[in-house]
Amino acid sequence: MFVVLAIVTGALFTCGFYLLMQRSLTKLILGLLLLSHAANLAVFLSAGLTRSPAPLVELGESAPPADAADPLPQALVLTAIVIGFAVVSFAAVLVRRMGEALSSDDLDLMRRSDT
Amino acid sequence: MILFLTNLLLALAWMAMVGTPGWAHFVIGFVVSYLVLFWLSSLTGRTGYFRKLPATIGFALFIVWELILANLRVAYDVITPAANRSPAVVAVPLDVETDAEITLLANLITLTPGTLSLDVSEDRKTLYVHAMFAEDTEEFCREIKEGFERRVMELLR
Amino acid sequence: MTLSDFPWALTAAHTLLAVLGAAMVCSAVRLLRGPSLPDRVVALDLLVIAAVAVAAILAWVYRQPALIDLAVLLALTAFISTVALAWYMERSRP
Amino acid sequence: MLLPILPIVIPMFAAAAAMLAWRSVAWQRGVAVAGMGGLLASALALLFTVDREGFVLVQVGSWPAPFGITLVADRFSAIMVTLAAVMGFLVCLFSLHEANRRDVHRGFFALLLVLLSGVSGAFLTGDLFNLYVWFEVLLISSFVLLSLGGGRLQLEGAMKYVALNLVGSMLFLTGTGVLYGVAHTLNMADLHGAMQEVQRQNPTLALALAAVFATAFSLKAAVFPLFFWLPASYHVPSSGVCAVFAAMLTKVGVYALVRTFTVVFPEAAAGPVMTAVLIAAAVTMVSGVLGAVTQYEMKRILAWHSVSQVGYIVAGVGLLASPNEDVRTLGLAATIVFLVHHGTIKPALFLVAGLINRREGTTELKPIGGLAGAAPWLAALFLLSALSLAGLPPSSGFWAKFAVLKALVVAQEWWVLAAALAAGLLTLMSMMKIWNEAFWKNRPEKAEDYAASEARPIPKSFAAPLVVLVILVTLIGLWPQPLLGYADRAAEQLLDPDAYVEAVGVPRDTFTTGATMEAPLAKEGVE
Amino acid sequence: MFWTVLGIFVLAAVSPWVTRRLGDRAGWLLALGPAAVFVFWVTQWPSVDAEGLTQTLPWAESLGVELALRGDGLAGAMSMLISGIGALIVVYASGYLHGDPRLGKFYAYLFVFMGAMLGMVISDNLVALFIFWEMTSVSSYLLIGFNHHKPDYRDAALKALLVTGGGGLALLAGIIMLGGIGTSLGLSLREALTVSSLIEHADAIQGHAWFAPMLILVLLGCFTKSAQFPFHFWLPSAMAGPTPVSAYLHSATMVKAGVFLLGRLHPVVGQSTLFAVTVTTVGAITMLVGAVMAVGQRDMKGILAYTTISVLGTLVMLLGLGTDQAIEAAVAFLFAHGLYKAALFMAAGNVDHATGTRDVTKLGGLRKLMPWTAAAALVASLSKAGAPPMFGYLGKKLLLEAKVNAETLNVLLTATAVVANICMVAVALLLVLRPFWGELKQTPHKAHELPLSMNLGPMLLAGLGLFVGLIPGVFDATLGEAMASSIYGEPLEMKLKLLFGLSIESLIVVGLSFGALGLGYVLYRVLRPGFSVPEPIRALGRFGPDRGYRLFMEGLMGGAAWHTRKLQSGYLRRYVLIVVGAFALAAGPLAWAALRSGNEAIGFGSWQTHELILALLVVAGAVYGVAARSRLAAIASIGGSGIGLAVLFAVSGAVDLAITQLMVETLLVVILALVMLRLPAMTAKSSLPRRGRDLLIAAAGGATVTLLVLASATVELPTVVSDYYQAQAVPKAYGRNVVNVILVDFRALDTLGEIVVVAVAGVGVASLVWLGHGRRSRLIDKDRPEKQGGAA
Amino acid sequence: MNALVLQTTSRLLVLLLVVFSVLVLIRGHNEPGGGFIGGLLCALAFATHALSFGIRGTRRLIRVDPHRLLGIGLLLAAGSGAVSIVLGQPFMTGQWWAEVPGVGKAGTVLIFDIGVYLVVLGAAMMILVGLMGEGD
Amino acid sequence: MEMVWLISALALAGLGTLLILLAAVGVLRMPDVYMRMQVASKASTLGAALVLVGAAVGLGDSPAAVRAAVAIVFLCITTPVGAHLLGRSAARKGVPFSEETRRDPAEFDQPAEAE
Ligand code: NA
Ligand code: NA
Repeated sequence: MFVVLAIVTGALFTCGFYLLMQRSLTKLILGLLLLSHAANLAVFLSAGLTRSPAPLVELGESAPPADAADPLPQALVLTAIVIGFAVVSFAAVLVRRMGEALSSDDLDLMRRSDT
Repeated sequence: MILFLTNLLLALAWMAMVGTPGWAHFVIGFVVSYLVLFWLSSLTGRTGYFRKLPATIGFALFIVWELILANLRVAYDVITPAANRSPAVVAVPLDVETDAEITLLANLITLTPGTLSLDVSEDRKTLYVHAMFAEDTEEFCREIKEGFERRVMELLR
Repeated sequence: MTLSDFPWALTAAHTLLAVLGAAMVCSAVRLLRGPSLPDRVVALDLLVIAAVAVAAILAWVYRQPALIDLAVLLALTAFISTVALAWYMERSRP
Repeated sequence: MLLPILPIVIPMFAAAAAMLAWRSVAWQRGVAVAGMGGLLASALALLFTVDREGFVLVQVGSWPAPFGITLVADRFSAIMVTLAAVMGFLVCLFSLHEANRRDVHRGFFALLLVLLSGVSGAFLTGDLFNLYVWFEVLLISSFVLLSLGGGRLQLEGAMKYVALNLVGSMLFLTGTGVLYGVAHTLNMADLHGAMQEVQRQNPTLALALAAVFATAFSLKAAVFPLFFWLPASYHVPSSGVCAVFAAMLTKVGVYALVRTFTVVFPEAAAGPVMTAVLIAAAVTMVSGVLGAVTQYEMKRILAWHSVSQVGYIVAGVGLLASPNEDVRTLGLAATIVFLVHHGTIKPALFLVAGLINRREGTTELKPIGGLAGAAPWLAALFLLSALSLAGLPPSSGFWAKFAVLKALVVAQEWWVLAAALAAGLLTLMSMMKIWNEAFWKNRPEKAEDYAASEARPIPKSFAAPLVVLVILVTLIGLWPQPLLGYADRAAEQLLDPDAYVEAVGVPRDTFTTGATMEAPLAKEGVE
Repeated sequence: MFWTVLGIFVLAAVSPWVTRRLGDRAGWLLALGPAAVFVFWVTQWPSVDAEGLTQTLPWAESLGVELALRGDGLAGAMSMLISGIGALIVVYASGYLHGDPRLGKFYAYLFVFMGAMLGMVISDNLVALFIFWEMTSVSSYLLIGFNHHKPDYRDAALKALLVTGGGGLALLAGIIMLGGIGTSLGLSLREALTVSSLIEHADAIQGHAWFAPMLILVLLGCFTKSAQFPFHFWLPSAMAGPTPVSAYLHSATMVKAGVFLLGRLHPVVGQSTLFAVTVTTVGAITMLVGAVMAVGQRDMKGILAYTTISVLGTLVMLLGLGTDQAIEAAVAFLFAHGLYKAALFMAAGNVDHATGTRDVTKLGGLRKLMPWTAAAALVASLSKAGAPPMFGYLGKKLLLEAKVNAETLNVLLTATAVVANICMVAVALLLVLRPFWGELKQTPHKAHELPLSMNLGPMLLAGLGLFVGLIPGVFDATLGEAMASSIYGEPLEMKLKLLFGLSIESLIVVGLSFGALGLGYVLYRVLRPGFSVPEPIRALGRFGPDRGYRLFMEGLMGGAAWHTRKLQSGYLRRYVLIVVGAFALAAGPLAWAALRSGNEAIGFGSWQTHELILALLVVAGAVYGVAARSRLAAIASIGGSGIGLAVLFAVSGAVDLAITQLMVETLLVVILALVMLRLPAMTAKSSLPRRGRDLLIAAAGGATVTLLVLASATVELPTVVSDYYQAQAVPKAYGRNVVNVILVDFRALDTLGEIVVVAVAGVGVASLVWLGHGRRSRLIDKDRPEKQGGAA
Repeated sequence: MNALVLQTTSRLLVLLLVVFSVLVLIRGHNEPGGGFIGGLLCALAFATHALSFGIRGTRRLIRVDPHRLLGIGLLLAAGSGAVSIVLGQPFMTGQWWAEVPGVGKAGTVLIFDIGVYLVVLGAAMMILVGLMGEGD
Repeated sequence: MEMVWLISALALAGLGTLLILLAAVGVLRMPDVYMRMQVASKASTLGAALVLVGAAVGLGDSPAAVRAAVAIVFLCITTPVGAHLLGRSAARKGVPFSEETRRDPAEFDQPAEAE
C-alpha cells in the first residue's frame, strides 16, 4: 500500500503541477488545492504508513495502544491542512477578483506586472 | 418540534457534561430534560408536544415501515430492466400551511423511495413531486394526502 | 469480542468494504460522466454515503468508535456540499 | 528564557489588538507603533544578550528539546531579527503617512505586524516544521499586503507571487515530511545528529533531501531560475510595503538556506548542492541586473536589483561548498554583511520611491524629472542610497561587496567573481539611470496624464524614517567594523554546529536503528 | 596628516552653507582650505623628504582595511599639486560660476573630489586607496554632469563613470588578489593590503601564480582612470563638465590617479616584463593616438582633452620603461603638464565665458580684449609645446633622453614621441594663435576682460611654469627627486638642466626637440587654411572605441531586453514549468539514486481492496479535475478526491486528520462554488503539444516526489519524539487525544502560527471583497490608467 | 436560496451543529476534535445558514463582528501562552487548574483551544461574508 | 451469544452495504437525474443507517451506539433535504426529464425563475 500511495502522491503532484501550467485562472486555483493535498499526503506517507488505530488513550489507560499510529505526522499534516485551506481560500478570492478585473479566465492576459 | 429538539439537546448536553457518553446517561438526560421542560412549559408556551410524544413514536414506526417497503420496490426496479416504471411529475395540492409542516411533509415524501419532492410553489399551495411509479396521478395524489399529509397534520397540530 | 478473533468475520467485513468500494466506483463513474451538474452532485452525495458506511465498518474493525464521529461529519459534509452546489446552480447564469 | 519569544509575541499581540479595534484608525496606528517599538526594543535586547552569551534559548511550553519547539537565538538570527525590527519600525512610521484610511481599515497595520511576527518566528525557531509555519505566516501576510491596493497590477503580482511561493512552500513541506520520515525528529539540533546517521546509512538520500531543501529555499530567496515571483510582485504594493518586502522576504529564504545547510545537513551532502547554488548565484547576479537595466519604473528597477543582490548574498552561502574552513567563514560572514546592507539600503530606496510617488504621483521615470534641483534633500538621500546599492565606497554596499569579492577570490571562484564584478558595474549604471531620469533630467514640459501635474510637497515627518535609514547606512559605510566583526563572530558560530547542538541540549548520542530513547529522556521530560 | 583629508571633507559639507551666506566671495574663503593643506605639505617637506610621514587609524580590521597613511615623496608631491591647483580652481570657479545658485553644490562636489584625491595619494593601504579612488570617480561624475539639463552631458558623465567605475571594479579585484598573494606569502591580511609591506616581497609577488591576472586587473583600473587607449574615449566627452572641472579633474589631477597608482605600485610590480611591455605599449599608443586626434579638433577644450590623453600616454609609457631617467622624466613631465594644462584650460574657459564659444575657427584677435588671458595662454602654450625656457621644455627633454636611452626599441619609441610632439606643437600654436591673434571675429557674446578670480589661476600657473623652467632647482632637488625616488623604490638624484651637455645623446635630444618645434609649426601652417580634418583621423573617431562603447551599450540593452523578455515573460505557466523542471532536475535523479542505494528493499506491503479503491478514487478525482471542461465538475471531482483522501487518513489511524480534511474540503467546496459564480468561463487553453510538454514536466515533478517518499523508507531512525508524546500525553499534558495534545501543548507554537495564518486569510479576504461598512466601493478602477505605488 | 424546506431544516441544523461544535471543542483534548474541528464545524453550520437565508441574516444571527472574533481568538490563544511568562516559566507552559466534569482538566491549554476555535470560526466567517456579501 | 450478536451485526451491515451498492448501480443506470436522485437518496440513507446500526451492534458498547444514533438522525434530516434541494435546482435549471416522464402540471415546464 505504501508504494501505491507513494504513486498516488506523485499523481496528485503531477495533476497539481499540470494545472498550474495551464492558462486558466480556475485551473490555477484547483492546482493549488491539489498541490496542498499532495504535499499533505506526502508528509503523512513518509512518516510511515500503518494500518492501525488512532493514537487515542482509552479512559483509564496512560498511553495509547502499542500499535497506535504515529501521532506527530498527523499533527503536522493537520496543521498543514489548515494552513493550506487558509492560503487556498484567499487565493481563490483573489482569483475571483482577478477574473472580474480581467473579464476573462485567461492567465495569458495577466502579464502587466512583469512586462 | 422545537421543543423536542430542545429536549434532545438538553439530553445531549447532559451527556456531555457527564463526560462519558452512554445509553444510561442519555436516557437519564432525556427524561430529566423532558420533565424540566414539562414543568417549565409556561416558559415555552406549548403543551402539545407532551401529548404527542406517543403519537410521534407511532409516526416514526410508520415511516420506518414505509421506508423498508418502498426500498425494496426501488431495489427491484434497479435490478430489473426499465419495465414497470412510469415516472411522472405530480402537482400535489397542499392543505398543510406552516413551514414545519411543509418541510416535514416534503422530507417524508423524499425519504420514501419512489417519490421525491421537487419544489414548493411560490404561494405554498402546491408541492411538486417526482414519482417513479405513478400510473395514475390522481390516485397518487390521494395516497399522499391521506397518508403522509394527514399524519403530519395529526402530529403537528 | 473483537472481529479479529473471528477470521471469517474479518474477511466478511473486508468483503463489505470491497463492496462499498465497488459502490464508490459506480458513483465515481457517474461523477465523472455527469452529464448535468445535479448528476454529479448526486454521485458525490452517494460517494460520501458510501464513505459513511466505510467509516462505520472501520470503526467496528478497528474498534474505534471515534470513527463514527467521522461518519456523522461525512454526512454533514455531503449535505453542505449539496446545498452549496445547489446554491451555485440556482445562482449561476444558465 | 524570555527574550527569544518576545519578537514573535509582541507584534502578534499588537496585531490581535489591531484586529479587535479594526474600525478605529487612530487606535490601529497607535497599536502598530507600540508593537513595532516593543519589537525593536526586544530585538535590540536580544542582539546584545546573544552577542554576549552566544546562544539564548526558550523551550516553548517547557517541553525539553527535541520534544518541544525550541527557539534558538544565535548571533545570525539575532542580527536578522534586529534588522527586521528596525525596518518594521521605520516602515511603520513611514506608513503612518503612506497608508490611507482605506488601507488601515483593510488591516494594513495588523498585516504588517503579523508579517514581522512571522519573520521573527522564522529567524528564531530551532524546529524545521515550525520554520515552515512561520514561512506560511509571512507568506500569507505578504500575500495580502501585496494585494491590498486592489488594482489590477496588485492582483496580478499577488497571483504570481502566491502561485510560485506556494509551490515553494509545498516543496518545503514535502521535504520536511520526508525528512521527518527518515529522521523522526524535527528539532534542527537533533536533526544534525540524525542526518549524520542518515549520511552514514544512505548518503545519496541525504544529498537528495539537501537538494529538495535547496530548491525550496532558493525559490524563497529568489535565486535563478526560481526568482520569477519577485520581479512580478515586488513593485506592486505601496512603497512602505515594498520596503519591508525588500528587507525581509528573500532574506528569510537565505536565512533558511544558511540555517539548514550549516546545522541540519552534513557537510558531505551540503557541499555538492552548494556548488550548484553558487553557480546559480552567479547567474542570479547577472540576470537580475540585466532585468533592471530594461526597466523604466523605479520600483521595478529596484525589484530586479533585489534579484541581483540575492545573487551576491547567496554566493556567500554557496561557498559552503568549499572544503576550506576559512572560505566558508568568509563566505558566511560576507553573506551576513550583505544581508544587513541590502536589508537596509533597499528599503531606503523603496522609501525614496515612495516619496517620489508622493511628490510626483508616479514612480515612472519618463514623466518625471528635475528633482535634483527641486528636491535637493531627496536627491542627496537617493544618491547616498543608490551609490551604496551599487557598492561604491565608502558605503555599506562597498563593504558588503568587498566582503563577497574577497571570499570569492580566496575561494578562487573566478567566474563567479567575474559575474559579481560585471553585475556591480551594471548596477551602477542602472542606479545612475534613475538618477539621470528622475533627478538630473529636466521635468518634461508636458507631463503625461498619470503624473501629477503639480508636485506636492513632502512633509518632513514623512521623510524622517528615510533620513534615519540613510544615516544608518552611511554610518555603517563610514564605520563598518562593528558590523564586520559581528558578522565574523556570527559566521564562526554558524560553522560550529556542535556548539549549536550542545546549546540546544539535545541529550542523545545515538541514532542507530532500533535504539530507543531510554530513561531519563522518555520517562522524565519536564521538571 | 589625516586632517588634511578630513578637513577638506568637512569643507565639502559646509561649503553650500558658506556659499549661501557669502555668495561669490565664498570662493576666496574656501580656497584657504586647500591652501592650508598646501602650506602643511610645504612645512612638512623636510620630514617627508627624509623618512616620510606615517599615521595609522583603525577602520575595518575584519577585512584587513585600515587608514594606513604614508606621506612619502610621491604622496607629498601629489598632495601639493592637488591642493595648490585646487586652491586656484576654487577661486577660479567663483568667477566662472558667478551668480549661479548651484555654486554651493559645485563646491561640495569639488571638495569631495579634492578630499578623496588627497586621501588616495597618502593611502598606504590599498583598499583605503581604492575607496578614495572610487570617490573621485563619483565626484567626477557629478561634476561632469553638473549641467545636467543636456542629455549629451548626462551621457558623458555616465560614460566617464562607467568606464572608470568598471576599471575600478577590476582594480578592486586586482587588489583583493594582491592581498591574496600577500597572505599566501605569510603576511597578515592587513600587511598584504599595505603597499609599504608588499614592497619588501616584490620578488615573491612577481613569482606568484596569480601575478599576471592580478597585474592585468590592476592595470585595467589604472588605464581606464588615466584614459589610456582604448579606454581614452571618455575623457573628451568629459569636457561636458564646467571648465574648472576640466582643468582640475580631467587634466591636472584625477586622470593622473592611474599614473599615480602605477608609480605607487612600481616598486612592487615594476620589475616584471609583463608590466614593462604592457604599460610601455599602451602608453605609447595612447600618446600617439591622443596627439594625432588632437590635431583634428576645433573645440579648445577638445584639443586640450586629446593632448591630455597624449600626455597621460607619455607618462604611462615612461613608467613602463621604468628606468631612473624615465621616472625622472615622468615626474617632471607630470608637474609641467599639471601647471600648463590647468592654465590653458582656465584660459579656454575664460574665452568661452567671455565670447560664448570655444570653437577656434570662430575666434580671433582676443589678445586685445583679454590681454591677461592671452598672456597666460601664450606662456602655457609654449610650455606645452616644449619650447625653452619653459618647464615643459625640461620635461620634454628629459623624456626624449629617456627614450633615446631605452634598452629596447629606442628608435621606435623615440620616433613615436617625436611625432606626438610635432602634433603637440601644432595644436599648441593653434590654441594660442587662433583665438588670440589675427583679426577679431564676431562671437555670440562681446568679449571682455574677466575679473581677477578668473585670471589669477592661469597667470599664476603659467608663470610658475616659466619660473621652474628658468630655475629648475626649485623643483628637481625637492619635489621631483623625492617623488621619483618613491616611484623608483630607491633614492634617485634628479637634476634638470635647461642647457644641454655635449654628449651624443643630448645632442640628439636637443636636435629632436627643436626639430619637432619646427615641424610642428609647419603642421600648424598646413592645417590652417581649410582646417579639414584628415580622413584617417575622422575614421579613427568613427570606428574608434567610442563607437565600440556605443555599440556595446546598445548590444547590452538589446541583450538585456531579450533576456528579460524571454525569462520574465509574464506567463505564470512558464514560470511554474521552469520551477517544477528545476525541482525535478535537482532532486529527481538523486531521489532515484537514493532509492536504489537504500539498504532495505521496499515491498508493496499488504493492501486491501477498499484501500486500493480509495487510492484509485483519489487519483481519478484529481485526474478528472484536470481534464474536466466544466468548472463545477472539476470542483466536485477534486472535492471527491479530497474526501477519498480523508477516508484514507481514517483508514490509516488518523481520525482527527480525516475529520479536519473532510471539513476543510467541504468549506473549500462552498468557497470555490462562491468563487466560481463570479469567474468568467474557462475558455483559454494551451495548444496540444504544449500541454504534452507541460504534462511531461509535471509528471517529472510528481515522480520526483514519489521517489522521495519511497526513498524515505530506506532509512529508519528511532521514533523517540513520537514515543515521548505518546508516553507523556496523559501523565504530563492531561489529554487522551495525543494528536490534539501535540497541537495544543507539545507543539502549540505551530498551532499559534497556524491560526495567525488563518486569521490573516480572513482579513485578506475581507480586504479584497468586503469593505465592512455595508457599502460597496470601487475596488478595481478599470478606466483609471495604471498608477504606480498603490496608495497615494 | 429561498427554499422553504431548506430554511426550515437549517434552522434546526444550525442549532444542532453549533452545540455539537462546542462539544467537539471541549472534548477535543480527549476524543477526536478540538479547536480546529470545532471551529470548522461551527463555520460550516453558519455556512449552511448563510446559504439558506443569505449572509445578512447570518451576520445578524452571529451578532459578533468576525474581525472581533479573530482578535479575541488570537488574544486568547497568545494570552494563554503568556500566562506562564507572568509566572516565570517559558512561553506556553501549560497551567492546570481544576478538574471540570465532562471536560477533563481545565487550564491554559483549553483557553488556547478556544482561541483556535474562535480564530477559525472568525476567519471562515469573514471569508463567507466576503464572498457572499456582494451576492445579496 | 456473542456469535449471535456478531452474525446479526454482519447481517445488518451486509444488508446496508447491499443497499448502497444498489443505489450506486441505480445512479449509474437510471435514465435521468431525477430518477438517479430517487435511487440515491433513500437506498443510501437506509443502507448507511443499517451499516451504522450493524457497526454499533458489532462494537456493542454505548458510546458507539450513541454516536451511531446521532449519525442516523443526522442522515435522516439531511439526506431528504439535500435531495429535495437538488431536485428543485435541477428542475429550475431545466435539466431534462427522461422521455417517459409525464409532466402532469404543465406549468412545471417553466419553473419559477424569479427569486
Ligand atoms: Na522512513
Ligand atoms: Na487543536
